[in-house]
Amino acid sequence: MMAQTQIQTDTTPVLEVRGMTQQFGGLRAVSDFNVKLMPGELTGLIGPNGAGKTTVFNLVSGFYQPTVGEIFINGQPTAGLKPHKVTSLGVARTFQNIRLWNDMTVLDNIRVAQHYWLNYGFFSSVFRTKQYKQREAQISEEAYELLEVFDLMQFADEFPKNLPYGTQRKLEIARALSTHPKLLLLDEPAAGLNSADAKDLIRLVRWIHEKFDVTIWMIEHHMDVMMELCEQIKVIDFGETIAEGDPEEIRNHPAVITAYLGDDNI
Amino acid sequence: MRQYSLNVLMAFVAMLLLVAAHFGWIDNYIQIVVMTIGINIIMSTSLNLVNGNMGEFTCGHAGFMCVGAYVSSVISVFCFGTKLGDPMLPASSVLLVFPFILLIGGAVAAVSSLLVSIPSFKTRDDYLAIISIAVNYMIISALENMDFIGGSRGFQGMKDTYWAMIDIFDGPWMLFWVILFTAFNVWVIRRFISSTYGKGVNAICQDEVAAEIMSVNTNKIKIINFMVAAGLAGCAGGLYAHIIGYVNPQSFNILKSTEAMVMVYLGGMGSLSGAIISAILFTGLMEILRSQAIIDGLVSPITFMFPDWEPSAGVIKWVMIPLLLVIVMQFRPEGIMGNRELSDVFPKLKKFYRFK
Amino acid sequence: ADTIKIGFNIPMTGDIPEVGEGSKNAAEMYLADINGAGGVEVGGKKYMLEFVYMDNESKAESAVTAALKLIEQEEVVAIIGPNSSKQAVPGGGTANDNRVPMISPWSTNPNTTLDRPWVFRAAFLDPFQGPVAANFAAKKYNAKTAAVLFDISNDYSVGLAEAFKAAWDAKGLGPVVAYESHGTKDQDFSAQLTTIIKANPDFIFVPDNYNQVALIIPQARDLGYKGPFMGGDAWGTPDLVKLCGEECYGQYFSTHYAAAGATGATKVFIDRYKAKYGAEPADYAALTWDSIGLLVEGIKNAGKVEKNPRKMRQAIRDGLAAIKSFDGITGSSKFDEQGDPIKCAVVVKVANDGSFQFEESVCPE
Amino acid sequence: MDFIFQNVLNALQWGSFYALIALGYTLVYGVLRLINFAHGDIFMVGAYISFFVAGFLLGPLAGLSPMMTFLLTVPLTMILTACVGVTLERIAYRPLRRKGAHRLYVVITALMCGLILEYSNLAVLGASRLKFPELVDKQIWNVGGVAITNLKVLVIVAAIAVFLFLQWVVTRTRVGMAMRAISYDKFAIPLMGIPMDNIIVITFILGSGFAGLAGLLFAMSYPVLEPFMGMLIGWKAFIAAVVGGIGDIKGAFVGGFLLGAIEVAVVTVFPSTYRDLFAFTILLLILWMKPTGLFGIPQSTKI
Amino acid sequence: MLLQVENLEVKYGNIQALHGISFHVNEGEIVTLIGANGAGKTTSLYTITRLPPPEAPRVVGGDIKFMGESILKTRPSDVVKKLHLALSPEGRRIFGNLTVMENLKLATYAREKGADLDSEYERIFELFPRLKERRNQRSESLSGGEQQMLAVGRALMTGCKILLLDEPSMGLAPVLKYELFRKLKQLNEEGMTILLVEQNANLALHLAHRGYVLDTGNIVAEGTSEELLGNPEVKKAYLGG
Ligand SMILES: Nc1ncnc2c1ncn2[C@@H]1O[C@H](COP(=O)(O)OP(=O)(O)OP(=O)(O)O)[C@@H](O)[C@H]1O
Ligand SMILES: Nc1ncnc2c1ncn2[C@@H]1O[C@H](COP(=O)(O)OP(=O)(O)OP(=O)(O)O)[C@@H](O)[C@H]1O
Ligand SMILES: CC(C)C[C@H](N)C(=O)O
Ligand SMILES: [Mg+2]
Ligand SMILES: [Mg+2]
Repeated sequence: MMAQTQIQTDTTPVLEVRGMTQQFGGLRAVSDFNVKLMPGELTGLIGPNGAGKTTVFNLVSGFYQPTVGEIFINGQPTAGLKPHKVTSLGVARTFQNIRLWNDMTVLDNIRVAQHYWLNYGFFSSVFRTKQYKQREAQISEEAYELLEVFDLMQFADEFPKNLPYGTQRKLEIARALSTHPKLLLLDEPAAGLNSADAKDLIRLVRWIHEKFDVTIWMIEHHMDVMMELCEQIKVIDFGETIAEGDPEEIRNHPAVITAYLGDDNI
Repeated sequence: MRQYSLNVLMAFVAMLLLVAAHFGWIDNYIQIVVMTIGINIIMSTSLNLVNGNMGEFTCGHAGFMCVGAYVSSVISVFCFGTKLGDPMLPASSVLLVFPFILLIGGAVAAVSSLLVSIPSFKTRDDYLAIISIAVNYMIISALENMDFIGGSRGFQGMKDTYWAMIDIFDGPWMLFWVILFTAFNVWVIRRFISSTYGKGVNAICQDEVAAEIMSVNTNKIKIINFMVAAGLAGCAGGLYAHIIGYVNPQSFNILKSTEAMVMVYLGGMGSLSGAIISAILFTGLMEILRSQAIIDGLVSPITFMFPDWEPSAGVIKWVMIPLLLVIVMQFRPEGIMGNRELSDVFPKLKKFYRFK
Repeated sequence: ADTIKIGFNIPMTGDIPEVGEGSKNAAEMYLADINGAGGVEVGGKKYMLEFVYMDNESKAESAVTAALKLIEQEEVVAIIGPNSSKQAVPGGGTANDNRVPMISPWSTNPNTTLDRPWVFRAAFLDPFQGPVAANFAAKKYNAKTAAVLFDISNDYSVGLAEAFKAAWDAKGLGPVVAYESHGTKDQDFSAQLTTIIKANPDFIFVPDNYNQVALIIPQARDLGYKGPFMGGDAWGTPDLVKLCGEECYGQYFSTHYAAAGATGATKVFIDRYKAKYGAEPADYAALTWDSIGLLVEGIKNAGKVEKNPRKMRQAIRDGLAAIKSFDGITGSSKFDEQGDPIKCAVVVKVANDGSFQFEESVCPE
Repeated sequence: MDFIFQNVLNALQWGSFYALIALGYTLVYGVLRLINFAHGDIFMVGAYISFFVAGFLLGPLAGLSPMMTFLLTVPLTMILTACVGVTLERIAYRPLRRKGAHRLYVVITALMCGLILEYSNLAVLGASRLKFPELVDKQIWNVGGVAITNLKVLVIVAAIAVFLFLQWVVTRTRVGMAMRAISYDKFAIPLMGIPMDNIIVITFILGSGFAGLAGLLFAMSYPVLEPFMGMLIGWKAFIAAVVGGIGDIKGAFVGGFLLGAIEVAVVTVFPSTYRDLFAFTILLLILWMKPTGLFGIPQSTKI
Repeated sequence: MLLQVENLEVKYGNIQALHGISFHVNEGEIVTLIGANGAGKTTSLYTITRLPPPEAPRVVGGDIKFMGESILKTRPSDVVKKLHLALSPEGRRIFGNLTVMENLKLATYAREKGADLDSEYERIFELFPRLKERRNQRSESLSGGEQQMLAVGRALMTGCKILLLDEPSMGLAPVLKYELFRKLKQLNEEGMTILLVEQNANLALHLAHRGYVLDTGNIVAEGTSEELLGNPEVKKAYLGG
């Protein structure tokens, strides 16, 4: 079954970031960033363009190594780990602009994302050892299960590039989940969706959050989505945290209004 | 059982070839053509792993073939030849030893592929292309400086191994080995890329960042993939060396690599059956256009206008073939098969074979 | 009538196409003659000859594949060529491996025939040619020091360079001050020449193909070298002068025969060749002629013509091995136990009208 | 000492040819991200064109003096060779581009076109080599033991001039900016009101034209022409371009001279056979340390 | 009528993307196209700007008229140069290997010399101050939103009279989104004609004078913004209300 079975002692945070700073040449994209996510939280990260949100995600998912500071996934430090290692520690993410494997079937997209627990190598793949057969069976089983619950079954043999935009977003999330994450990072999942699709997305994310009991951290510029979904929202600007709190507080936080929300009469 | 019918059919054809060759129903020339096809199949399908499935652009495949050719030649001369001192093994053991000689050649070639795969962690497409070309040159030039195996003047004497086989049983041995290894090669590749493990290669091709972040150990997969490709090419080299009975570093220069590349892209990037088909077509074409008669026929309108112009087939061939390829590309800019397999084009085929 | 099929493994393209052309011309002439006369008489019966020409692109590897094609595909009973040792050494190996008699007209490198019962040749050997060049240069330029520039990927060039060096050292006049090499496809030799010129030798020995000579000599002059050069038999083509021009005038090289001032059969051949192709036959043409002569002799010795090519090849080989001496248009030669001819060499000068002038003839004592 | 200088001069001359060809490679690459493998052979064609042009001008019909011939041959060769390059672009590359073929298919097409050029030349003109006539009567100056010919000076100056010109075009002019933009994303080019095909044609004119110049100079320095003269030097020049950082004019220039220098240096110290081995090993190490070449900007994958 | 699309049909390969749609834009108007994903909005814009294949689709029927003349034969570069019609494409498509400043400079390629560019750069920078900070950064390393700003800025720099915007607010922070829309309104008042494709139908309709609703390659509703905002189906399907 998908749902993580082992119980998480609520004392160890799923993600802990201490004093993280990222420098790009002269530019400090993230500075002294701290966060602590407990199991089961659904938190938001917002901020003006170029505030450093995506960079934070890149750092957490191991794509960049922080210039300063340290990151812990379930208490384990990720310093010096390559992204695929970080992923197998239980971090999965989607991308600001969709990055699916467009010439592989939907099914394969899901299957390949389970590399982290492959326990066979080249030779057993050629000689089709018992080990190989077992693991492939498990992988297929899980993959189909995922497609089932995301009702993507009918697309199993389609190519992602031929799917509607909304469905692609959905598939990307499904792929992320097939790595058994404890922490799921969503980078602007609603970008390019119209209001109707956005509504579906909200439902989807909620549902995932319950069904897979996974900690979710998302970036989004659709305020209505954020306000509806997140229990906690963190606001950063120029890489620094300027506010933190539940949607209500954020909505009325003066700094956030000036820096981010703005006024909507045009 | 129907699902095996294709495999059985192939096995049958192979047997038929061997028997026919043995009783001289097909002459040596046909045999050589068949063997060349086999070798080219290995070359194109193995290069296809890297240039097709992984989407890299390496242009030095012949380098690995070269390594394989030399290593296996030297070993086989040591074991059964007289050129480098007396034979170390009794000629009777040749049939057991020979496949291992080829495999060792492949293994060394595989190791040498690290020269390309390790830089490929940091670089992609055209920079990697250069690295591979450079490696190709390095290998050639390294061998040209090894005087004990003839240096740039080539190395010879593997025929002894062949004669040793003949002395045991007078049959079309090289043809047998080629068929065996070609089948082995296809089998390995097919199984590798159809496994979830191997599909990591495609993932890298289509979006390396996504692959890495979706838990694919890209570096490892790259190394493995390069090694498999190079290893198979090495085996091909070994076979080639023992068929011709002479190896020269220059036989494995960029032009040879180019041939392999052409076959891959003609067949369609990432299509195994495409690579096989194009290898057969390409080799066939090369042989057909070798005949002076056909060439003369083709250029007759020109020679009619310029009677004193008598082109030799060997030259015109190399105008015709590229020209043909350029035209083919104009009409099928994604190669013969695109990135699909034969079984995608004719779904019925699926019923007749399985590679599980 | 049934025919005897003979293969020619010659360079029609690549570095030395003239050589292929010359050989082919000579062969065509011979073919016309002998078939005109109703063919070769073997064991009281006349057989037509059939020649198959295969281009080896002046490359070693192509020489091997060409030989294989002649053997497997054309099923010839004997092969003539390759000319250059660069192709003849590997080509000979293939012929020997596949048990087909082969005669190389122009190859002078010992390895071509060494331990190869199936391979023969019409030309003298470099261990002989080397000293010839050395002695001549020493005498002519009264040189004390020499330099060598050779093509490392050409058996001929390497072999002759070694033979020359050995001979020069043996003379004890002085050292070989520079011994530089280059690759076949090289176009720029300035680095090597700079080293050579620095060593400032009395002359430079260049056992290279004519097309490279045409680049080397002018470049040496550009770098300020004023001294003389000495060459090997690979210089001996009309193209040398065409490509090199004045820069090559006045230089000497050792070779197999000199068209100028020839007599007897040689003269007849030269005149007929000139008449037919409008150019003087270079030595490879003459040598090809002789090679065919040798082969025909061998066939005659065989005494009968077998249907089965394998048997026929065996017969011809034995027939060739049986030849003890031969009078050709490049002079008469005896054959040693290796089956290599022992014959005279000549030294010629590139005269200021571009023709090759007979300078002297050197015979093995 | 003069020994060193002599070899430096040799390296400069030999490097100039690599540089000249590499510049053409890099220019086309810099725009289309197309490795124009036919470039080495366009260089060869250039040499042959110059041979025939010069032959004609010297010949009875025109009967000009060698010097006049030279002055006329330079522009004529460059124009005619440019035409060859543009023709290739029009009949072989552009249709593929229009069909949205994978760029590697264009690369393969380029390779094939190269072969066609080589072998059709061989088929038409035959195998025997051509001797390029002497245009500028050679002068050999001896400066402190270093032999310099006017030709060598000419070659080196030409290489530098071409470099400066192209550098100016690509970095200072709007056409150059458009070129760089095309290399990144063809899609949005028309949206800026830029006629893409014109820019591409200009690129090929420049690239092939200078290949022609290189061919002429090469034929003058190494006056023995053969159909495959462009192959090896072409591949090597390409490698040089990449080591410099392909697509970057400066890189191609430096890379070319670097390769020339390495080759000459190796040959002066070791047996000539080590040339390629050392040269390529060094280049490999450079690419190992700077994966995008000496001047190439590391491509930062933004996600 | 400035721009007029008459029952336009286009195909990608053999997939028909537009099934004969018709709409028009008058001088000085803001017109918006709204619709679900895959409705054909982007396709319409590509077709109008005559982009070359392979990205852009093939016209198989209908016509596009500019000032009454068909522009189906016009070269893509002339769409900008002669018709002064600029597109800020979906997904930004900026030139990542050029700096921000170079991107803007390049946009002036087709403009006749002598135009006072510096003041125009300033206008862009005051609309998007962030671009000014980043003017010499390689634009591929810009953040998503920054790239979007650059794309719009670039379209403005072409100095065109008609502006086609494909989802300009995609990935923009709210504050900037509103800022941008105010700016568009202002530009329009200065005489700029705007054809706007927008996912946020609500916002779009509040800005635009008229609108068209696309669905799978057909126009299913059209009218003034007020009408559309009032239309119950539209409300339900696209305004998420
Ligand atoms: N690889 C890089 N090199 C240089 N600068 C970078 C790089 N990646 C990001 N930046 C800069 O860092 C800042 C933060 O970028 P980031 O993508 O995190 O912004 P963001 O919060 O995701 O904005 P948006 O909401 O628009 O996506 C931006 O100003 C960007 O220009
Ligand atoms: N390059 C292409 N090849 C094939 N089909 C395409 C291509 N681009 C778009 N399509 C198809 O054309 C139809 C219209 O696509 P288009 O991008 O115009 O919709 P859209 O309204 O812009 O959607 P979105 O709101 O997601 O941008 C869709 O069905 C899409 O699948
Ligand atoms: C073709 C020439 C180089 C012939 C020379 N005598 C050789 O043995 O190679
Ligand atoms: Mg972002
Ligand atoms: Mg769109």
